[in-house]
Amino acid sequence: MSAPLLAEFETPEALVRALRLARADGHRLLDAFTPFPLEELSGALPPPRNPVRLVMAVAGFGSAAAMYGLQWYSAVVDYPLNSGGRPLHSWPVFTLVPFEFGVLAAAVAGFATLLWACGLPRLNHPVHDRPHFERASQDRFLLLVAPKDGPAPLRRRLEEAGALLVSEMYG
Amino acid sequence: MSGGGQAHRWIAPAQLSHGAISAAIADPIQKRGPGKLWFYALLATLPFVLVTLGAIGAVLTVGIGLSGVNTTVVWGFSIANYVWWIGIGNAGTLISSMLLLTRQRWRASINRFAEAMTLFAAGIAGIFPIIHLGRPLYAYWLAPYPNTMDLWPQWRSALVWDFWAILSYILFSALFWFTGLLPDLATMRDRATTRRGQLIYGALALGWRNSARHWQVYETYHKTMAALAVPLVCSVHSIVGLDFAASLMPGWQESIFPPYFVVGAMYSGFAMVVVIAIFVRWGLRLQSVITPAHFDVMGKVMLFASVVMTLSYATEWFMAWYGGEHPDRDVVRYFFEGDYRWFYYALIACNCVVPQALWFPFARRNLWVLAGISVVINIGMWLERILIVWNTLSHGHAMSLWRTYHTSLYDLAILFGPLGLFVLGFLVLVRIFPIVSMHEVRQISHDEGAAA
Amino acid sequence: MPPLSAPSRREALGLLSAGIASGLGACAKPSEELVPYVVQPELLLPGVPARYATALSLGGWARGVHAIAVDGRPIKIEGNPLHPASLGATDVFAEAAILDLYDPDRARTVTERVSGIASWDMVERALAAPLAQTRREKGKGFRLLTGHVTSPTLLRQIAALLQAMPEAIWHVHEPLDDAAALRGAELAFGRPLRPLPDPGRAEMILCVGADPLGPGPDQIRFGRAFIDRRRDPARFGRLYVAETALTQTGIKADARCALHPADAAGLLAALANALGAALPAPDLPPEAARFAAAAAADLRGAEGRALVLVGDALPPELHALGHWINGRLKAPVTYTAPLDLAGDRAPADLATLAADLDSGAVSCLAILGCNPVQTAPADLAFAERIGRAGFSVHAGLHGDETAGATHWHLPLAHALESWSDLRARDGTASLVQPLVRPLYGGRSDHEILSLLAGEPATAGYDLVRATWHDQGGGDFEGWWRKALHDGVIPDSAAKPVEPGAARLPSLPKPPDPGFAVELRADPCLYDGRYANNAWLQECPKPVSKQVWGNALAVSHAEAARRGLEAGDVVVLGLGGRQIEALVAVESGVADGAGALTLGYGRPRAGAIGNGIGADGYRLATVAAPRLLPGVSLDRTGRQGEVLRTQNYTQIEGETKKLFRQIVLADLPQAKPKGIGADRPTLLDPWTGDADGHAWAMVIDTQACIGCNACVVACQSENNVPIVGPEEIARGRMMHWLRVDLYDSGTPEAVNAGFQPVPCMHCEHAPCEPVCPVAASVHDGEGLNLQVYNRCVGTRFCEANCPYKVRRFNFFGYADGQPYATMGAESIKAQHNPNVTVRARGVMEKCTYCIQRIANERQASERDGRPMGAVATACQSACPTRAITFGDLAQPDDPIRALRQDPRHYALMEELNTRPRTTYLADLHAPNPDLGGRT
Amino acid sequence: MVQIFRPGADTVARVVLASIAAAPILSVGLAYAVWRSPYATQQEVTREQPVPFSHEHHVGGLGIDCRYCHTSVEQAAFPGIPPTETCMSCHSQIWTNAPMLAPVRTSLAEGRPLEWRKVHTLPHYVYFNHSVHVAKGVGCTTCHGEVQTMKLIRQVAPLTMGWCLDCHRDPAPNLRPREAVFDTNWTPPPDQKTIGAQLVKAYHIKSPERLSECSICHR
Repeated sequence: MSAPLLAEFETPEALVRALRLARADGHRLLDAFTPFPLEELSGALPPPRNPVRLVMAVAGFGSAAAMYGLQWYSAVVDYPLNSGGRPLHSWPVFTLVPFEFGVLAAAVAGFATLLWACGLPRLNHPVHDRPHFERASQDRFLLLVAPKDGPAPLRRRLEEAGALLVSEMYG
Repeated sequence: MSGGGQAHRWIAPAQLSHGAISAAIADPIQKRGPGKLWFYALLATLPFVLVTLGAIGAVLTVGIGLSGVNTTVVWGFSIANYVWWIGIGNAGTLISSMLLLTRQRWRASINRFAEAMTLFAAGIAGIFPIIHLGRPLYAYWLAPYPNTMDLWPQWRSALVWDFWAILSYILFSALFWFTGLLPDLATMRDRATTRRGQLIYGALALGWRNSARHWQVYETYHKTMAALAVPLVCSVHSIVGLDFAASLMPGWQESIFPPYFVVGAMYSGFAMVVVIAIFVRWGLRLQSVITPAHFDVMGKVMLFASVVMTLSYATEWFMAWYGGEHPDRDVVRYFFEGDYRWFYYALIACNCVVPQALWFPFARRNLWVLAGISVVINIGMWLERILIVWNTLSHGHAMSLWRTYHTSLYDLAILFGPLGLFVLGFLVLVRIFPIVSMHEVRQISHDEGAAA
Repeated sequence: MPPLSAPSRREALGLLSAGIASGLGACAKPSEELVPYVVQPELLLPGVPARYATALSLGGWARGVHAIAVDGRPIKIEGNPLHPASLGATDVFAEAAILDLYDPDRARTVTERVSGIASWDMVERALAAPLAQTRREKGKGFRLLTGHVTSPTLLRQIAALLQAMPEAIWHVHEPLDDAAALRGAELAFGRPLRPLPDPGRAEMILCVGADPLGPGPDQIRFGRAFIDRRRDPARFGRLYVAETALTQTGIKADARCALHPADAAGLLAALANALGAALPAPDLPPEAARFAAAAAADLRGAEGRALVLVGDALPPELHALGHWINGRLKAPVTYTAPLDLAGDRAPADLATLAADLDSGAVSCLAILGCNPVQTAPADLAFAERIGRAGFSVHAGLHGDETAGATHWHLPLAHALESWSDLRARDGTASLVQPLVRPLYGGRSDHEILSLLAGEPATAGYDLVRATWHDQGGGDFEGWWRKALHDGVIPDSAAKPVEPGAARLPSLPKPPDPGFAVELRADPCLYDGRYANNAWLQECPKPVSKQVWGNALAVSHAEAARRGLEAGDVVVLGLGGRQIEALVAVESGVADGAGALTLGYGRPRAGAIGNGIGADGYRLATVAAPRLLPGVSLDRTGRQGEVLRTQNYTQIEGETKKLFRQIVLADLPQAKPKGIGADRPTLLDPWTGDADGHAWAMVIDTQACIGCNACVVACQSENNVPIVGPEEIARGRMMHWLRVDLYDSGTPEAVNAGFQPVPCMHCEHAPCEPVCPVAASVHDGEGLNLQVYNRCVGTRFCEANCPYKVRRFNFFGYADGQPYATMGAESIKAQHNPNVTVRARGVMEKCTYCIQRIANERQASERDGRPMGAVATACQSACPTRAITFGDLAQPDDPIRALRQDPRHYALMEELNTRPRTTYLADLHAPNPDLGGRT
Repeated sequence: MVQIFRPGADTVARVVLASIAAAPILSVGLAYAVWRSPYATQQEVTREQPVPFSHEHHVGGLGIDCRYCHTSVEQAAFPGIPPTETCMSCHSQIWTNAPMLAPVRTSLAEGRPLEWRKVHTLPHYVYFNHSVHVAKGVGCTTCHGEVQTMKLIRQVAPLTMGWCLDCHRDPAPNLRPREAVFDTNWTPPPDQKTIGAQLVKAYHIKSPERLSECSICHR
């Protein structure tokens, strides 16, 4: 198995073209690095895991329920106090804090999931060793493809599609 | 309102390439020095910051008696400032979330600093409820935490809701802002020319590498957050409104308060965004990404809010008359005839009359006029907040204790001082972080077909 | 109430409690100490209040009180139910006396004018020679000047002194005395007699310039009898008041006439003529004439039940006329011969002394417990004249103005520090017993007089016992103990005298019709002797609600005519003397006249009272001590601020809603108004605790005479701090209980009443659900609690309190940031140990005296018996028993009946707060002939 | 481009992020632990006293009743600290010359009180009443511990509000018959549960709700 190739394109259109060509040839698409999200890539390169919404929902509703439970427990069971003759279990107003807390919990849990799903923090990554990789965050569109057999046909294909630079990626 | 009709409405054609966008935004931070003007501005904020810190130190050591509050008007500047600042924060969240959800593309170049504005404003707002306490050291008693007294917060109090609303709002805004910043931090890391820059931006970027897979998770999270932000921001301002509405005081006990506070917050928030956008655009030479079209559309938003506010005021007067309750009618009469009537007239002028100029395109496009109107709106909205506090408390149910507020030096200090703190925050921010979202502008420039 | 025979048992000033009281905070630091007694006093439980009966004087007259001490510290004054001038209630001055005791500005040492601090030994040595000289000359040149004296012991001592030194002269100077009334009786009956009117029997009362419900030694007795009678609608009667400016009596009046003082004679003459006198027809303004006619008709129709009272400021001839009218009306007035004589010698007055000083006839002047330099009429120039005495000595509580003018100043012991005795207005004598040893080393006036008499040093205790020794009969010790315990000496009241028919006096020539100023007793400072009492300085005056100062009250019309506004500084001039005063524009003031209260503008009152307000004494003359005719009034162009705690009294649409007023004729149709329990609500109705108490309070506004005794009692009981004038100016105050004044009339015709407002203890309290930390909660007995130690100070509760009864410590008024000297250690000794001293930044409010409830509950729990009655501090202070506190859960509690009274109503019941404090409406019987209440 | 960070940096970054998340929870827990600890409650702290008075000797050894010295414990909120004369009622007969008792003799001779250092301190806003607790069958040792074994008195209970509430919410386990209140050697019988419940009834002890209301202890 030879090392995957990292191809650099100047435009997203070139990258998408190269991607289609490479896929048509049966090469395995590994990843793409672009300065902004490209819609065309979302189908081609699905993330291995993206439970963000599920986690946020669970965390949000769960925390809200827990907070409601805490309110109920503290105001009704643990230390019931007569506050202006209001019912101990003042449910209409007990919904406000759970909402706020649920949103907060969802946000925090979602962020944690985001990091986990992206494998972040990952300060040291082999891809940073590639030449011109820093331009992936600025104005270049990078495609990482694992060749089917040898690197040569793929390299050719990529260059045909307009790659400015194709380098092998080890490690 | 997308850029359909006009080719490059949200981005000026002069600098269009992706690289040029990054350079335009990142270079002022990384390549160019701060410049004299920046230092002067920084110097100018210092007295304000010192006044703020001095005032906070004084109130913590001497007591809340420094404020002009009294036995009848127990709330004052702290509460008005709190509501005003939290309202300022509102626009940032709305721009980033509501406009994201409704695919208003023009938000891309202003959402970053609008969010930063939210963060600073909410942070400053968060100071006021604490320093307005009689015993600020015990502010943490509002949180449920295990304690040897076996005591809990009193959950029926709007102030406990407030505590959670502010806490959620600040942390949520910080996460939202930081998430949006992540890809740009990667850009900054990759453009950094010094080791220190690489380390700092590199650590903050957490290893973001613009992977297509990262982008997808990012988009999911960002959009979900945006979807959550809308109800959150509305709930925060509704709860601030409930601080007053959940009482039985005339002029406060009104079901219109929650929505009216949300719109009011949006109103003052957009006005503040306009002011900041004008400064940022000029100071950082961002004419290419912040265009007259941006100001035009923000002017329309303010006009809309102005109309809604006017309607709200009118509703308040009408309901007081229609409801027929003596205290309600009396407090509305007090608006117009009472001790603070001149402030009230100024409020009407600032919030209802002056912004009608925005019907005219000229006013929305001329930055001087727009800045003037925005400042007027911000003044008007502060007056509205202080008058909500003053009018009702000064003229409540117990006539024998009707009395007015006695504004003190401390009050003025905490009114004007935090403005410097706010500006200082921005000055520091623009020197550290990209003030416009680079990846979103890139995308816009791509989508608009402007990329060369 | 343990009777005590000697002061030794309570010598220690709460050493024990001082140790306990220093406890602080949850983080107990090991430095705290417990200090027990060396020898434990008998009958004294640590921390448990003990009551001692004693008496306090006002203008020399006694009001019997119970002084409450905890661990040897007197902390509170309450009324003595057995005493005729207290009847269990107090007035502001009695309540505030406890603060005077601890006043750090009190004289602490003997001083000599030149060399300063001296000692009792030194003064004894210094006095020896001049006194010996005087005695050799049979007292020639010796003058004793006192305030009004009723103390049998002191009178006995003075009599003895005068007997030993026949040439010596005793002078009395009491600035607010009843000399004109005595003189009037002399004109009418040929001898000085003291009238004691009985408002309990007099249904029709006319007051001309008199304010019997206002401040004074007879306020409690008069108020109680007056209001008790009015509780019976059949004997409600009618109160007519003609006065220069609105007083407490004027506010309670059913018909009122703002009368220029010059017209007082005319009014009385008109009345006398209606009763058959043939005086020259007076020239009265039409309104006053109508008023006089209406009053005359009513009075005449109630023979035997009608009464006329003439103000002490009016000249003796009018008093004589009053006596004549009362004789005609067969008024319920008892006359007694004066008891305030030394043996058979009546005292000389101050003017004589001044003349003698001037002529150099005074070689030795002793001033005992009065302050003539401050309070003498200005034309006596007493401060300069004192210097002409060869040798002068002054004894007083404070190093006051007189102390600064004499050679020697001796610190006087406070009434709560010394043995003495006093008589009430009706002659009833009481023993005065000390609760503590003198805090500042003072001596009582008895001891000082015995020093002046050159007798061997005798303890005040022995001097007082000697006076009464013959009264006791066989078992003197038993008699003495009972007298001490009861606080009254049995059968000591003066015997009534049959005065005979009164002569019709010839009326004086009418005074100058120009702008007249009436100098009045201040409802808070009286004659100025309480000027250094911060509680009284900050006590809102009943009518003007002014604090920390006085102001010249003028009518709206007068102010408009002269272009004056409230707060203007004006110069008042009379006879070449001038004072500056603030102007207050008030309702109910007669045009062409003004009123100024005395007691302010003192240069040497102390840290609290110095230099506050205008000093009316500077305009007074011997000829016109209290009614100043022809005063010039000029604007200075400067502005000041009249500090008030209530800025609005007349608001269309508000007063009627908040203050229910009923006309007597409508009373049969009146229906009780509830607390709004029938109004729709989402909340459950109140359910009490199984414990079974439900505290509630009903306040009868008809009975309230606005005297403020409750306000100061609450302050004293609950460690309520004062905030000082600067804080008042910012709109801050701390009184838990305020007395609101509501006026639904017009500036010319007031229709006003008082409404004391404590916490309402709402069953559905709006303050509670807004508190984020549950510092404001309800307990099972219906008390709205404020847990100070939990409070973080959001002030949301006060913002949401429709009654605005909560008070916030914007600064550490009681704890760390006190006003002036109010943080002194001695002041802290007054604090009630059963009430938390609130820190800066916490909210506080009326607790229904929860410490009294708790103490009674704990005592009942301890002893396994049902709870007895609990009286709040305000309730027990109230002279007219306007405040009733009780338990709604007890079927036989009187408060339940009051809640069914047709006059019953609740404040703002429409807000659904379900208040526990409710009110009975104000009641009036206006004269239809005068067209409603005027 | 070259790597900015070494591979180890990933671990550091993760630890830092985890710490940021854990810090608030840990600090609250730590604060709670400190507040409950004897450091804050002053539990088990022995203080030096002017005279090393031993409850072990006087109560445990000699069997002197609590009320001999703490005379007002049945009548008042404050139990009473014995005046010097109480000490001297015995020590004028025995140990008359013990150097340890010199401060007591000086106190009586000079009329200057002994200054004991306070061991059980409640905040000034707490109004604890000894007489009520004694009348309701709460024994001395329930709160003060086995004083008969203490050479120098020390505070056994935490005296926190939570500790007070524990008993106010469920007094039964801590009640004993009135006659046993001053018995330092009393131990709960095996059927304390039923006896406690009976005593709650017999002594008319109020409901837990009522007893945990603020006004019971604070005013």
